[in-house]
Amino acid sequence: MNYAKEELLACVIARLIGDVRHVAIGAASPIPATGAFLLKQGNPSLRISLLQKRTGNPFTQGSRELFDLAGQGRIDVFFLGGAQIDGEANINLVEAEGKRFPGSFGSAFMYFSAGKTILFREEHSPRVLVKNVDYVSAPGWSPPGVERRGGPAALLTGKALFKWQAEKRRFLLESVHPGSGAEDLRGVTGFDYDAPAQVPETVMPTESELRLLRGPVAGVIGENYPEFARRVWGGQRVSGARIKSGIGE
Amino acid sequence: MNYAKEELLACVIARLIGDVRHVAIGAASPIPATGAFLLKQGNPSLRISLLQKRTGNPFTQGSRELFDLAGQGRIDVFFLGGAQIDGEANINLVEAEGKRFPGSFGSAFMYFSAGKTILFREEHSPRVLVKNVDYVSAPGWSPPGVERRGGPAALLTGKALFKWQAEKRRFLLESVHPGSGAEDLRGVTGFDYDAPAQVPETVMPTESELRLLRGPVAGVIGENYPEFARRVWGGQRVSGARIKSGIGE
Amino acid sequence: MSALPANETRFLAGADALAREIADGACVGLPPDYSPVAMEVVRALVRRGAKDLKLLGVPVLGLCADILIGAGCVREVETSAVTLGEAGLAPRFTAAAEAGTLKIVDATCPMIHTGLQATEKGVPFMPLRGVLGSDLVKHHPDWKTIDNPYAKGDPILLAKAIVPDVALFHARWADEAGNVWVGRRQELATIAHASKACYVTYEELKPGDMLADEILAPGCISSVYVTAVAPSPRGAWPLGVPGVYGIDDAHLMKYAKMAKTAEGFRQYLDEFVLKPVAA
Amino acid sequence: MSALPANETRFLAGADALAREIADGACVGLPPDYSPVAMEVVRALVRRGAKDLKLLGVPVLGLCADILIGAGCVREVETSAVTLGEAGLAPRFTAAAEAGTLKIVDATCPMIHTGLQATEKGVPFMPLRGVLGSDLVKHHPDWKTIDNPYAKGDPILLAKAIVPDVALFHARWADEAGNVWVGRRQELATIAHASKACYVTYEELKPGDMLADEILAPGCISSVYVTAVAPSPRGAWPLGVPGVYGIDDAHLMKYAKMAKTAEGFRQYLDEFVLKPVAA
Repeated sequence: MNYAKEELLACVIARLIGDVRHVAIGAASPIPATGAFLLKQGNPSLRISLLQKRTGNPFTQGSRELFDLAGQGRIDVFFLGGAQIDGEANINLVEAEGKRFPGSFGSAFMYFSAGKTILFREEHSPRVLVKNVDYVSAPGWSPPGVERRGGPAALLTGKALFKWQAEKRRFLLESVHPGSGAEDLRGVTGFDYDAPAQVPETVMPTESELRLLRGPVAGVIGENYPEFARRVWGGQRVSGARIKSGIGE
Repeated sequence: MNYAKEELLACVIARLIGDVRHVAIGAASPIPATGAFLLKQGNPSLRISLLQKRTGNPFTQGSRELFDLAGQGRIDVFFLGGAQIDGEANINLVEAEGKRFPGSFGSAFMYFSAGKTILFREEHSPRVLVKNVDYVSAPGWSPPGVERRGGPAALLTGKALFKWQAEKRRFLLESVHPGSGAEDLRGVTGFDYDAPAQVPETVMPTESELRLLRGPVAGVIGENYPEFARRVWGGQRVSGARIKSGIGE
Repeated sequence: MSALPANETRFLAGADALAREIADGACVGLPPDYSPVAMEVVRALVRRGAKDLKLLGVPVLGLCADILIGAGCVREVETSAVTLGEAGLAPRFTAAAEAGTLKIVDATCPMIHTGLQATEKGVPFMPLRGVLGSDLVKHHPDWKTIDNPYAKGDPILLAKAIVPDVALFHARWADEAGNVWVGRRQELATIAHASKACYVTYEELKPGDMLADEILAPGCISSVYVTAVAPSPRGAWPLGVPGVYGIDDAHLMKYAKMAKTAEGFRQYLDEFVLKPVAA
Repeated sequence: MSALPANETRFLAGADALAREIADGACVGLPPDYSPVAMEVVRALVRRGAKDLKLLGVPVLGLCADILIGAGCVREVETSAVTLGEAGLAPRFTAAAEAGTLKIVDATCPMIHTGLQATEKGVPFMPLRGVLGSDLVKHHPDWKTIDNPYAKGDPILLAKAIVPDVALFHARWADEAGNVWVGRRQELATIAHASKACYVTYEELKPGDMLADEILAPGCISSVYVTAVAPSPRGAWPLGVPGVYGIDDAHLMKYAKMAKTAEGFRQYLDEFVLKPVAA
């Protein structure tokens, strides 16, 4: 069965989230949201809080509540990206090489406060994955004495999956996505990382995962990321939308 | 026209509030509330926030909002009492001579944060008006350097009205209520105070004030202080209740 | 991953089942008498013989505290006041305080709100203006005065974060998703956010998910904070639920009178607490 | 008695009248694109040629900021981000930032909320966990790191109280008493509470006083905070009002495309801003 790159990434994200209670998804993160809703199909009690859910938004105290929830220790998993991400898991959402990006959003807080953070950036290039970020929006680790509940768990790109090694402050290559060219990976990665002698291939989406993605998941994602859903699933969105009320949040 | 002691006190309170925008009334303060609603009859734009208003409570963020409003500088006048009040305008709501009182409520904050505070205690005795309170729930003044927006403006008792002299940290007797016996006042007051050679009598309620009190004011007070309204106005309450919707808040 | 309980609301049979979940020794955050109080759970706590509770008044306590204190369920209170409002002093609180059998930590309303807001934000403290010079500051174990780091010679008071074990209150509605609706009584939300567990009784069950309704959502506390709910129609009686039923002033006066003596209070318990009463 | 304006809401004729009350140079607190934005007032500000505004994103900015920046109304922004969401980068913000013609104070969402909450409580600062080690801390003029007074060797960040001159947003309803209903978008309440003046456009006028209604009250911002309101049906367009109309995604995409160049942006202004448009 053919699959879109976005579908592969969503399946990896579902596995990375793992067995937790509460995933929060920030601004403009359709692939993490897709992964979370895929996971929810098999674990209906998983709570997914979409910051920008357009209808039935879970927050009744406005946009502050997500951060308060995280401060209370009630958010197990969060996602962050970066215009730049470096080998120490620092992220930069502000500016690099004369270019201005949107800004840091809540990253500098959520990276400390969520139980774990999955770093996600589709573009895998030396421009994005750098030795040292030009601007630290949020640091990947903190010195002893600085209170920090959580930090990076993994880095997922369009080419590969890295695991974060907190004690070594270094990424470990875990798998390379099918067709991404494992042999070239160091050439397109600006930071150094550990890797096993034999790098496994990232597990492909199963047929049942794809059926869920193209059915109920496409429906709920289409409501909140209409452009993304149109691009990835086109017509399928309609069939998903029909059953959306059955899955809720 | 005869009047109840509570009516006289409410009329004095209306005058003490003066030309302000926003009066807040805390717990169990029917006479201050009566004074405020009397004033509102002639100044409909006066805002009165009753912390314990049973229906249509003005706070939408729960009981915290009164204090936030005061912190923002949006409360012009507040009322405080005391199991003891001393000559430096300190108040005690906690304990004295082995007796326990309900507690300090918000006094320690509101006394600093409201534009001005009117001290009110019906009982005028050496037991209540003491040289030094046994426990400072809220201090009448603060040393230089301590941020303080407001403080005491006056002390009204069942016998007399005192003005607070901030620069001297001392009360000045302003008037004695009709029939209270000005000559005995020092004997029933446990603290020392300034007084003019000739002590005026407190102005009595006018007929029009009494008409307002027994009509619309009794109605709105009866909704929130039913026992008090029954005691002071008995049957009149009914006529007041009929027109209550016209005065609102 | 965190010490907080799983974020799916459990549905319990009633107030007595709910009271069994509140452990002896727990610190219980309670609303004032004018915010819906889970009175039937308070009675159930007396029935189950709860012990050593610490009651936190947010920001003041009333009838529920007086009953629990009188019944011997309480070791300590932290509050800005205990009062029956127009019905006067809280007689069992006053008696226990004057007999020295109750530990009392005196506070002032906004400092309690501030301490809970600190926990709500996940910070160890939060500042508040005023209060300085009050004897409350001398006696409170968790307050500190520091210099405002943004100015010279400007002392300011800090409240330490307050973390109740249990938030306990009554709501007009719960829904099938486990959300509860408390309307404008948002101090209840603050208690829920700051507490390790949150127990709520409700007047009526609403089908569906109130968070999907733009009109009801603003008055809701999301199920993410709610440990368990239980039905308890007229569960706030003799206190009220705004918009549903008012405070039973006559009963409060009756309580104030009966509870003046230890004997009268025992009689009140027999009549209104120890056998479950449908008001 | 205070510097805050009189607490009675004024009723203005419309968005243009309201825009005339917002002075050049004002610091304006604005909600994100998914919380009702007073877009018609934003267009009116462009029409009246507003100058030197400082925009505060609570906590992020979107379309409204991009239009105001493109039109030359803005001197400075403080925000956690400027973004058009799915429609991509905010093109006029990005161009101005890269050209160095706009002062940008970068923040992170909860620090902006925290600074406003400090003002809401009347305190000069409020702490927040995390953020330490971010370059934001190095560059932000109003943040300070102190040692947690309750622990040793525990650094913690402080946000200085933020006091916007103006809160500006759109509400589903205003009522005759001057209250506005914003539902679950409670960041709007925080902006209103913290700002010196608060201007609100509304979809529809409700008769009576929403605060008297237990169901509507929890979503209201009381008139005590509201300086003036003005009717503006579909005033959030092309953004949405939850439960009334959604975001016009196609228009946002069109904007993102047109505003990529200064010329395209001028054309957008001509077509959609400079002549008042009923959407």
